[in-house]
Amino acid sequence: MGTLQAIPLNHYILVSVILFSIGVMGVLLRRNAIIIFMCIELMLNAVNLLMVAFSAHHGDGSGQVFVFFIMAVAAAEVAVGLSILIMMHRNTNTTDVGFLNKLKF
Amino acid sequence: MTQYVFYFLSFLAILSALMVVFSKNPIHSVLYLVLTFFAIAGHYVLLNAQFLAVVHIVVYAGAIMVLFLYVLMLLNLNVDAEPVKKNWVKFAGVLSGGLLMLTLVATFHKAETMPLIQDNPEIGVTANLGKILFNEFALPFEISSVLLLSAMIGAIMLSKKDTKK
Amino acid sequence: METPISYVPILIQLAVALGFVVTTIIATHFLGPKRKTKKKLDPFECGIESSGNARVPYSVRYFLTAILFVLFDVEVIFMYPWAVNFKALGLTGLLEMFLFIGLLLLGFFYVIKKGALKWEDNN
Amino acid sequence: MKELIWLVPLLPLVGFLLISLGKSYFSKSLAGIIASAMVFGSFVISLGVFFDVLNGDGKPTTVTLFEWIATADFHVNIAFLVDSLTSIMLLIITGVGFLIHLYSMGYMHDDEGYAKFFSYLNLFVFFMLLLVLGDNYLVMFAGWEGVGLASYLLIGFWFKNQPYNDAAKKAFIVNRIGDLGFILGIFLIYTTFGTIQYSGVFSEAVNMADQSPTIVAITLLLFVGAMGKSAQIPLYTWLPDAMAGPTPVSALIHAATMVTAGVYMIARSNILYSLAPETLGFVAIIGGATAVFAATIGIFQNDIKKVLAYSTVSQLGYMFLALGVGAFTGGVFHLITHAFFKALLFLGAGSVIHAMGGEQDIRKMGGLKKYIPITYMTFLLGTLAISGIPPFSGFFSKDEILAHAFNVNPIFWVLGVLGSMMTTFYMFRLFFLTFMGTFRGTEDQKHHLHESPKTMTIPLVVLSVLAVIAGFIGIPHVLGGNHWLEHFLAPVFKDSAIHHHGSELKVSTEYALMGVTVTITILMILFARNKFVTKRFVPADDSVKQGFIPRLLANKYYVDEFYNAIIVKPLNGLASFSYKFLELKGVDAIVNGVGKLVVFISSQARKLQTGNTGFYIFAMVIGILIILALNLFNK
Amino acid sequence: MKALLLLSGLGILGIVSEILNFKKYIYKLTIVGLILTLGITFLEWDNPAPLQFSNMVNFDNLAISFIAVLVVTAILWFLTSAPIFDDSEHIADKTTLILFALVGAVCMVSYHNVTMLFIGIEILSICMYVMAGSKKGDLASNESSMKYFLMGAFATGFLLMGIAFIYGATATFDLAEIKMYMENSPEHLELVYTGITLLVIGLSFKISAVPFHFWAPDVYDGAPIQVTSLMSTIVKTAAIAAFYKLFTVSFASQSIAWECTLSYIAGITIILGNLIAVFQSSAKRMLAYSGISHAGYLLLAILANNTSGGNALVYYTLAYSVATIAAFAIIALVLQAKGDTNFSSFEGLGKKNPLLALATILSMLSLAGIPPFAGFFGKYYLFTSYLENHGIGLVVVALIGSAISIYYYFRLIVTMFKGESEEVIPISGTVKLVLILCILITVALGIFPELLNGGW
Repeated sequence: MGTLQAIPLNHYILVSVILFSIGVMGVLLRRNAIIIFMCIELMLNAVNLLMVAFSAHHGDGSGQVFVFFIMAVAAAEVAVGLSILIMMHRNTNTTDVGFLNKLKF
Repeated sequence: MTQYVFYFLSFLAILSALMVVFSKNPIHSVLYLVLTFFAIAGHYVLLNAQFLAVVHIVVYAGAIMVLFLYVLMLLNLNVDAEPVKKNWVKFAGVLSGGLLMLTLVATFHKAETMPLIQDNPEIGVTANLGKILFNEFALPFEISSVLLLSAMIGAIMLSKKDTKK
Repeated sequence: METPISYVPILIQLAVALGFVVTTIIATHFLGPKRKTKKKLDPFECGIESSGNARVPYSVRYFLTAILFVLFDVEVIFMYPWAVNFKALGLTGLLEMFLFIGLLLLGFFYVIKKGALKWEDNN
Repeated sequence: MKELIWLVPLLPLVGFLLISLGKSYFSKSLAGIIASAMVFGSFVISLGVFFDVLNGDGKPTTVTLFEWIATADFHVNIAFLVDSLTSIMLLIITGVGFLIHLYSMGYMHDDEGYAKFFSYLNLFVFFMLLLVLGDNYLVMFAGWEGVGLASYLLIGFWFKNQPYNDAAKKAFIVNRIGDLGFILGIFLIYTTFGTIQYSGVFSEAVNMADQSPTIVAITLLLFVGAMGKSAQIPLYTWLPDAMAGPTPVSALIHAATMVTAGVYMIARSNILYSLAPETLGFVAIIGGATAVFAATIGIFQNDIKKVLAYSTVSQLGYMFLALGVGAFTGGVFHLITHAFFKALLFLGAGSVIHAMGGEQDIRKMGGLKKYIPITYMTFLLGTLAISGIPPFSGFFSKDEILAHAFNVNPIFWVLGVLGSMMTTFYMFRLFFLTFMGTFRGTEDQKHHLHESPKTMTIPLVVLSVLAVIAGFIGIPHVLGGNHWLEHFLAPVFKDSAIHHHGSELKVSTEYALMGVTVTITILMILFARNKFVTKRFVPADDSVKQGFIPRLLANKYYVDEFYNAIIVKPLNGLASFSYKFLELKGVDAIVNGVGKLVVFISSQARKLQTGNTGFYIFAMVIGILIILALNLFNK
Repeated sequence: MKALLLLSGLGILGIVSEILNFKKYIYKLTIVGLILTLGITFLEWDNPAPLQFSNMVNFDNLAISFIAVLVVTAILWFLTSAPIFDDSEHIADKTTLILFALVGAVCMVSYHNVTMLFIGIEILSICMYVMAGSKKGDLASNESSMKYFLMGAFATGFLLMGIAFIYGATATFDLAEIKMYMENSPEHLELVYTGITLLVIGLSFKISAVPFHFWAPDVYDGAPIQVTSLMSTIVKTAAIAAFYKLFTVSFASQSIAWECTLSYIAGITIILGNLIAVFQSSAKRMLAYSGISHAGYLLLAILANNTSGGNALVYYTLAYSVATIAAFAIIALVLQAKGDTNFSSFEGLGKKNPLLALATILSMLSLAGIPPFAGFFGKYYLFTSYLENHGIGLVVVALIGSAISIYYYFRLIVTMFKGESEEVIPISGTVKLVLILCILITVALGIFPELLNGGW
């Protein structure tokens, strides 16, 4: 794999960190719950990328298996999260998290 | 040649990720996110994780994103109903996101660049993954079925309207 | 030995497919006659004036189906790695998979029992 | 008897459980009887224990009940340490405790909380016994907290009205401040000596370098605890308020036993203290200051219980003064005598209040002598005892303290004398205003006047006898006695005696000191008599208080003038100053201020919880950034 | 191991009961099953071969005792929380979800591989997200569920990032191997440090430590009260146990990387939690904040970085859980009777419901750490284990914190004896039983702390 050596691991770390930060930024910027979910998914994907890069670096498969589990968990989280969203939308008719401010202090 | 592919994919991923965050219309966000996923899948291929690449496409682009679209339509959110945040909030958000990136990156800039040696490119192959998954990771595998079950129950319990009593 | 290079044929095929689609679309766009009038662009609803947003809200049932699809989809994904080394894993692998599938089947029955897949009842 | 020692605390506990569980089944009187019987039982046992110790060699014996905590390198047993000091404390707690139980049966007779009151009393006695019996600091702390809790319950006993609740809460909070110091001290002890068992700690401490800073720190922290419990400056403010509780409670908890816990604790750890002269000096100063300061306040009080409360504070100051000048025996001695006569005075006051139908203002009393003769006699004896007229008990204990004080530093002696002088004054002022002259109350009060029932008068008589004779256990050598108490307690204080190097006073000096104190005392009595009996002076209402000096000057003798010029004016000034300013604005304000501050900060801090998810996540990210940045710069 | 299987089995039984229509018995069946599990768990004490499933899980005595704590809490909880199971439609769902949550918790206290930790956390969290929203019509419940989910998923991202970095450095997920790597001079220090820091962040969120505590008060407040009691007992126990395992097993040798950060977090958590609790007017919310401060105390055990810290944790979590269960059961009763959980609703309880009053007093005293009750020794062990190799500074902070806490705990007690209340709150037999059990445990642990501290 001579060609691959040309890409240092740090580049992968860099890319995934950037993606992760963009995800965080999105969570901070948007108020629509669905978009926030998506940004969280983005964060998870950045982690996945990092995991795969490391696993390739170490030549150790367990990293990729872990990514596998992350995907399963992501699916489960999305399922539950979206149903919570639906329930909230059914009661309040909005998906704006700014609307959630009854509980405070 | 792979360098260029790598840089192109990275560029694509980051750009579309930014678009996810900044596009007004949720539908567009979803589509950009799908694009990001494809780019990441490309990275997987580069890293010899072909199986993961496929799974990634199937699960994320194929299932999760479809689900998102469903919800968007279900709740009729194609028009952007989201109230815009105040500018200073936006600024603060961007700023702290950037800072986070900087701090995370800063922790590595001291690190000498580690060349990505792939002493064993076979690991990405489905067969090998399967061996690991079903030997070492047998217990997590079974437990994850519990996870999926509870997700299933939860989803039904929350999103299904109760039968009128 | 799989390497990115061995994916080139796939890429080529992809390119061909996409290219074909794109070209046809563009071609029709240019070749077809264009006489646009207001009436023509209206969506045809049995002659009634169209009103409101084209996208009407779906019912929750579709959503439930979608969710369940996602979950079962992930479960199916878990089967590929098992299937490819079915022999190597042998009995233990088989049992593990049976347990897994069993649980999922249980979930499936549960879903049916809960009526999450019923379409006709309207609640 | 020693093997039965575990019964001593157990009995009151049983009593507490019995009454609190079976409240609804017992008749009122039965509850009282059970409670008193329990305490009496433990009194009998303690008596036996006492004689064991008396006849045994000076060696302390430890009775281990069961292992309490045992981590890998740390053991605490529920074990009781029996030595002379403990046995004496046991006698006081159970003895006085029993008398007060007896008294309460009369005093609380028509209170609907009768049974509950007795269950609390028993609970208190249990914890107090635990405190003095424990053979390590943790058990002591458990008892320490327990008595705090019990007194909290008893002060707020009539929880119907708010001020009582506030008083209770105040008492509790102020005590917490002290306890904070105490437990910190215990932790420090643990980290220093690796154990918290008295024997271990003390044996370790003896070979420790003289006046090492750690010891000083430990002793100071422990003393902070003592300040809280024993109401020393600046943590004394809760005690006067605690008078909100029923009078027997004031007698038992806030005069005889609980408030002396601090004294006991320091006497117990005397070795540590004698290793830290700095702390001893500090203790002496605080003690002396409290003695004088509280006395000055006492002069101006018109509530019979308040007067006694302040006098308690000042007497406690005496005890700490004694400890501070290294006269540990003296401190304990005064603790004993004080327990007797102060309990007597409080119960007497209670009997007066009982007779007056709840009236506590001495300006509305007077001439009670002929209505309640027994109370009158006993109260007189108590007053004589507290003001240190020979041969009453107060005289001997005070004298010993003063002698040692003079020996260490005459200033302390002056403080002491000043204090005792004022004590005499306000005590007799109280006495005369209450019993002499003519009745100043309303008519129906006058009809209501009656001597209290037997259950109340008998304890009074017994206590008065004790108050008279208790002094004889410590007749100093100069008066031809052989200080029995000193020999009895010697084994406890022997190690610190080595460190306590002071030349014996010359006999002549000692006589001189006695002479001076006694004369001054008698002069003060005469002055008070002259002022409040002959002149029939009655303090006016608070509104016109300032105006009374001119009126007094109008018809005066030369002596009066002299006294006024020399004593009354400055005292009034000092008293009103220390009461109005220090009391109300100063210390009190600080104590309340802390509480207010906490509440205020809380009311602001909760605004962080805006309820807005966006803000939450934002705050989280900020936190993450800070943590990452810290981590980055740490490397 | 058996505990894990049994609990999963019970959960599956719940699903079966839904399918085969015997779900009205599932509640009783569950309680029986849990008691059985408890017994079986004790049989596994001194497990000869704790490492199982190719070192995925490690059922050593610490894990066993944590499982015991969890199961005991679960039993008490089930006995007190009959009300949320009385709607016929969701009884099986809720039971199953909670049992699965327990499965997740057991994974979290017994994992020997980060994968198990991650999956355990996720199972627990997902079940909790759903349970928080289980009162579907109620806006507060929705809000709490939504907030919990959003922030929880967000925090999971950081947790995963941390795991990824650790994996990047060590190329393994096995705790023992990570430990080995950490001990002999790791070469990728920057990866290790960042990873550890991110893990601190992710786990601090799970135990609701400042500044990642924001979700806790709102979620606790909005969720149905029984769920709140579940969150503040089982979830906290599992999270802190997971935290402890990871950091004192794997990262002990790299303590410089996390000690400072964690000490600050602990200190701030204790002070802030107690401070804000002072001003609360609702008992439910007050307990939420006090729960935050307790998370701060628990962190001391991790900072102690020794085995006695683990023992202290077991003791403290048990004492805390029992007291909290009792407190929430009482609040639930008051809520049922008076319609809200404000302090004012507790007035006159002292005279009308002596049992409730006694239970409240004891649990409050225990939570406040007043001897001779269980809570005192919990704190005591925590502090001593911390002092074994640290200065007194943080302990002073903790003591000041608990001095503050006295204020609001006693406020509740005092309120109970103030004022008059007209009606007597009816208590069901089982709740009575639980309250008495809690009282007994609290007192017994206080008088014989040795019961638990066998030392393993």
